[in-house]
Amino acid sequence: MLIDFINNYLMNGIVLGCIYALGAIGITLLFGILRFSHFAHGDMMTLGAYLGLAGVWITGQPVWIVLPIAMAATAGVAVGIDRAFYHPLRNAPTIVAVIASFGVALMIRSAIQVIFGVEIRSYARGFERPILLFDAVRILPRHVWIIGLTVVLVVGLQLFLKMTRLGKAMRAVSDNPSLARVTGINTRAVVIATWLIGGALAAAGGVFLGLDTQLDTNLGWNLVLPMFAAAVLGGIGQPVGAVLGGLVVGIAEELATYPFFGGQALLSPAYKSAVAFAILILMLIIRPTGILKGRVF
Amino acid sequence: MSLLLEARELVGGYGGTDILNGVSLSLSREEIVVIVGPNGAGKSTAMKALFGLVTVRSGTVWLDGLDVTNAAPETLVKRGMAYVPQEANVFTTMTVEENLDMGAYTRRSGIQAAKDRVYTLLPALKAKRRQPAGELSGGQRQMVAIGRALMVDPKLLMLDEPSAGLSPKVLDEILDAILAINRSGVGVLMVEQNAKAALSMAHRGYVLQGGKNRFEGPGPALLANREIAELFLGG
Amino acid sequence: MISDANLGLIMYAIALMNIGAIYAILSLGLNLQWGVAGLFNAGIAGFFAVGAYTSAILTAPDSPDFLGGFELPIPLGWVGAMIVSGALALVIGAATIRLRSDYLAIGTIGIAEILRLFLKNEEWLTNGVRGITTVPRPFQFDQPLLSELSFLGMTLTLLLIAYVAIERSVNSPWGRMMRAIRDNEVAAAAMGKHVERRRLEAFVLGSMLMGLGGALMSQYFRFIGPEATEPFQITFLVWVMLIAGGAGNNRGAILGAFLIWAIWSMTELVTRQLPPDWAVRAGYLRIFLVGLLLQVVLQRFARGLLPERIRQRIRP
Amino acid sequence: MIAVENVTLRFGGVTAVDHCSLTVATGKITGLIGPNGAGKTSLFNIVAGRYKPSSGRVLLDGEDISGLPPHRRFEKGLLRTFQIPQEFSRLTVAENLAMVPAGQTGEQVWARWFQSGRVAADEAALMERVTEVMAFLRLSHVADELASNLSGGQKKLLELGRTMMARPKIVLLDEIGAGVNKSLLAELAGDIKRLNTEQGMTFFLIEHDMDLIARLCDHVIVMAEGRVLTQGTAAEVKQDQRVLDAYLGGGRVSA
Repeated sequence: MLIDFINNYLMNGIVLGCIYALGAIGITLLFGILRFSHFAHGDMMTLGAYLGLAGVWITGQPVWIVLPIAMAATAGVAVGIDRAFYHPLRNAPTIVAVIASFGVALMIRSAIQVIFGVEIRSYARGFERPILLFDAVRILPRHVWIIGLTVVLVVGLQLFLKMTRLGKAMRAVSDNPSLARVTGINTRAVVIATWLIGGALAAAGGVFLGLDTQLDTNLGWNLVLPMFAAAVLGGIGQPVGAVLGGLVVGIAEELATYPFFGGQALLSPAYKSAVAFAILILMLIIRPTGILKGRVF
Repeated sequence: MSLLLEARELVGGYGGTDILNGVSLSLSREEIVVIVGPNGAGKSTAMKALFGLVTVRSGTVWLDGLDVTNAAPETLVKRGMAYVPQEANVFTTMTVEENLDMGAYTRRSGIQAAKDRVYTLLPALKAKRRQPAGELSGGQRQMVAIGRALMVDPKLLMLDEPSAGLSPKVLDEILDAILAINRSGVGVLMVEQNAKAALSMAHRGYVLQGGKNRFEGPGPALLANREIAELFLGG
Repeated sequence: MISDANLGLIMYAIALMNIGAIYAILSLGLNLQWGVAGLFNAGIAGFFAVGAYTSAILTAPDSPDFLGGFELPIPLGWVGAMIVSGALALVIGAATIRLRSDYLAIGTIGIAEILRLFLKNEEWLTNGVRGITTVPRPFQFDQPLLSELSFLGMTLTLLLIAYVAIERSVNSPWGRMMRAIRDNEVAAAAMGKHVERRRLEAFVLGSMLMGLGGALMSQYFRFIGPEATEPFQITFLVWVMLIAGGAGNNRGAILGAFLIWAIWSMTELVTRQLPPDWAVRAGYLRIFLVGLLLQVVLQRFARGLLPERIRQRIRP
Repeated sequence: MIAVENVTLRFGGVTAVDHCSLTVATGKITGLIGPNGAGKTSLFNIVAGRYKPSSGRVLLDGEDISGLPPHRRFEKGLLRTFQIPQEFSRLTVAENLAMVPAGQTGEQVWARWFQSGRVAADEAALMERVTEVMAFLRLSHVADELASNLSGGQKKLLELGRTMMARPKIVLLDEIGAGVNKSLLAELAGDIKRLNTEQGMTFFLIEHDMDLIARLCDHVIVMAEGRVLTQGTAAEVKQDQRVLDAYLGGGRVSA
């Protein structure tokens, strides 16, 4: 019973949570530094996933090998998108950039649909034998990879933000942009770094999701809501909070379908994504600063 | 005595409205110079104009003989000008040490030496260096803000109302620190509401009114001027 | 006599006008929310769908596939659509309206997505993915041209009523107050205006128009299915229409709707000429271009073709 | 009329208002002065309902209004102006004024559908009042200008104009004088005095211009470090050594 719970629900929840976390970090960083909600972030994940697919097709290597390439390429595209579509709007009210991000979301998605078509695809992947722990807990190797790589990326990001000059500058701009300017911080470099990180992590999240399930062109759009829920839950502007928030939302979504009482699922699996929304609304009403005291809108 | 900063006939303001209608001032490297004046006189605006935060529509600013009118803050920081804003002048989510690191953002070397110097000048900061600046008291924050500005080894330190919201005792500590900084060879330009405290320690002072120079002279002399006292309590 | 080719063209033009008019109603609703009250509704599709399904269920004949068999008169379908959409807006607005607009956007996206799941999964109510195919349409004659024209007369009349009603409200102390709240809510509250309640009013009214638009669309096509709630088809297109036409200006909202719809449909004429395996992709290319169009408008014509008028005077 | 009882306001670690108590008498003009950072504007924000005090309460005519939102306080006759003018930027000057009066028929969304005549009649009367106020404040020539295009001084006038439109019982004026030229300020002072004596309007104002304070105020409260330092008539306060210190400088005498 407990083992079944862990194997079929908790593990899935953690994996999903990792994917949400990778996207939510970008959303939260972008909000902290550029001060607008980036609704195209989900589609940036789709882009990463499909660039990974292109990499697999071209090189014939497994997706793990092409992952860094997909991340780098997506990061580059993210910087280009900023330059073309968000930078010109920097002096307009922030809400204009939010509207633009909806347009960008659509452009990314339709570009992918034009290039790759709308068929459901997958990275070539053989049958995976679960790893057996303590004779009871079964973990798929790809889940180990996803969780492990997420930990590596998150720890790496945290080290970057805490230790490096540029990372600290990012935190400084997020904390107080006008003081950052007065201090002589190069805001342009900070903005580029933010897009590079946001794009790269989004790509990783997209590839992981494509790997765990399948690739379709709406993959990222469907993540937008849970990722915003995660960012708000963790506290806007707080990368660690976004990770926690992602895990909470991911696990909550999976657990919501667990038959806690008798044989009936607590919530029909069809309504999984409503869980994120419920968490979001609840959070906005009860504690808009999030778990880690982020910025209030 | 060579001039470190000279500003001549500055006119400018935000958007379309001019707040400065011809402000001139100068300062040498050895000096503490204070700008005082009633509310709305354009004191803070004048300082922001020197630091490139307010557009100067006419007039010139020279720093060390170089024309820096309307230069970007980033450039000015690199040329040895440091500015402490009046409000929100620390990164609250970062530790004291990280605030100092940010102050050193434009420099590549000598960061540790600069930090040591700040800790010598502002010893109170050393004990707090791992604490987030947002958790500090008003006076301590002001110290952090000054320390952050000192990290570039500035030739000129500009402070916008360092006394705002501080109790007299804490203010004394801040002013003592400013004196020590000046003695270490940094020119200091301050805007102050607290004219008595500021003028009593300054080498020279400027009194602004209506965005123009009204009086100027040695600090104590201005302080003794009855007309200036009247200006503050309404003349 | 009208030749077949000409007839086809005329039918096409009328269909274009019909759908354009329905979009214009949606765009007017969004203008009330965004242009006048500054409320960022990113879930237009949700209110649209609720209106469409409500009216379909209220007016369709009995069927074992979905709830219904009420066979109410069509105007009652509109009223029902508006009431249910408005009630939904009241509930979602009550929870999120006091938050910054980004949050309202997230909140409304959430509602729209959940509604999409709901309409897709609750087969007893909506017939699931197959949708409701027996939505009655008014003015059905033997002559298709006559049917189309009569329907157009109806949609244009409803659009006119909506326009006059909204224009009157906007050009009145109410509209002045809403614009004041949009510009500076702190000051508006200090001037004694109940900011949250007033915003909610605009939000509910706008959503009711969106519900009406949904009802009309389902009647025009005699069908409503869950794909109609796809964010692109409704939410995004309506946003582009309003921004291009001119947020804050009701005539701009209407102009934008007809114009963007015309551009959108006419590009379809081009893609229809392509070989079938290209046609699908070209469809997505069209969406890409609409996205690009929005960016151009935002960057170059941020205030739209007919910008908000200033110096409005309230006249009897 | 207004009683602030033991009010404290903290932002994070900073105490902006520290166990402050004061009263504003009905029918009088009360001035609030003090150095920058003394907590004057924070106190105004508490009285006006923008901020909730961390502790303590605010009474209006004996009724506890600490929990009421700003628009409810407005209904009770309490109105404030802002230090930094808060105009409705995309409304014209006339519209900025016309939007103020509460309970306009036309503020109902459907009023123009069913009661158009009444709305128009109300509006005509309202516009007369708006025209009066604009003439009074020398804003007539910019009546149809967008408020965002006004100069700083004109925006101050607009703030005062909104006050006149509302006819409240008590007005909180936050630095109405800053950025307004001397001759206009003198007239504004005259207007405030007249509104006070003729209509019995109570004023509570923050001001830095001691001249204006001396001319207008029946009672002056001096704040420093979040508390009331002293109070009395303008002349009394001006002689107080503590006030001179707080304004012209603290404990430091030598350097």
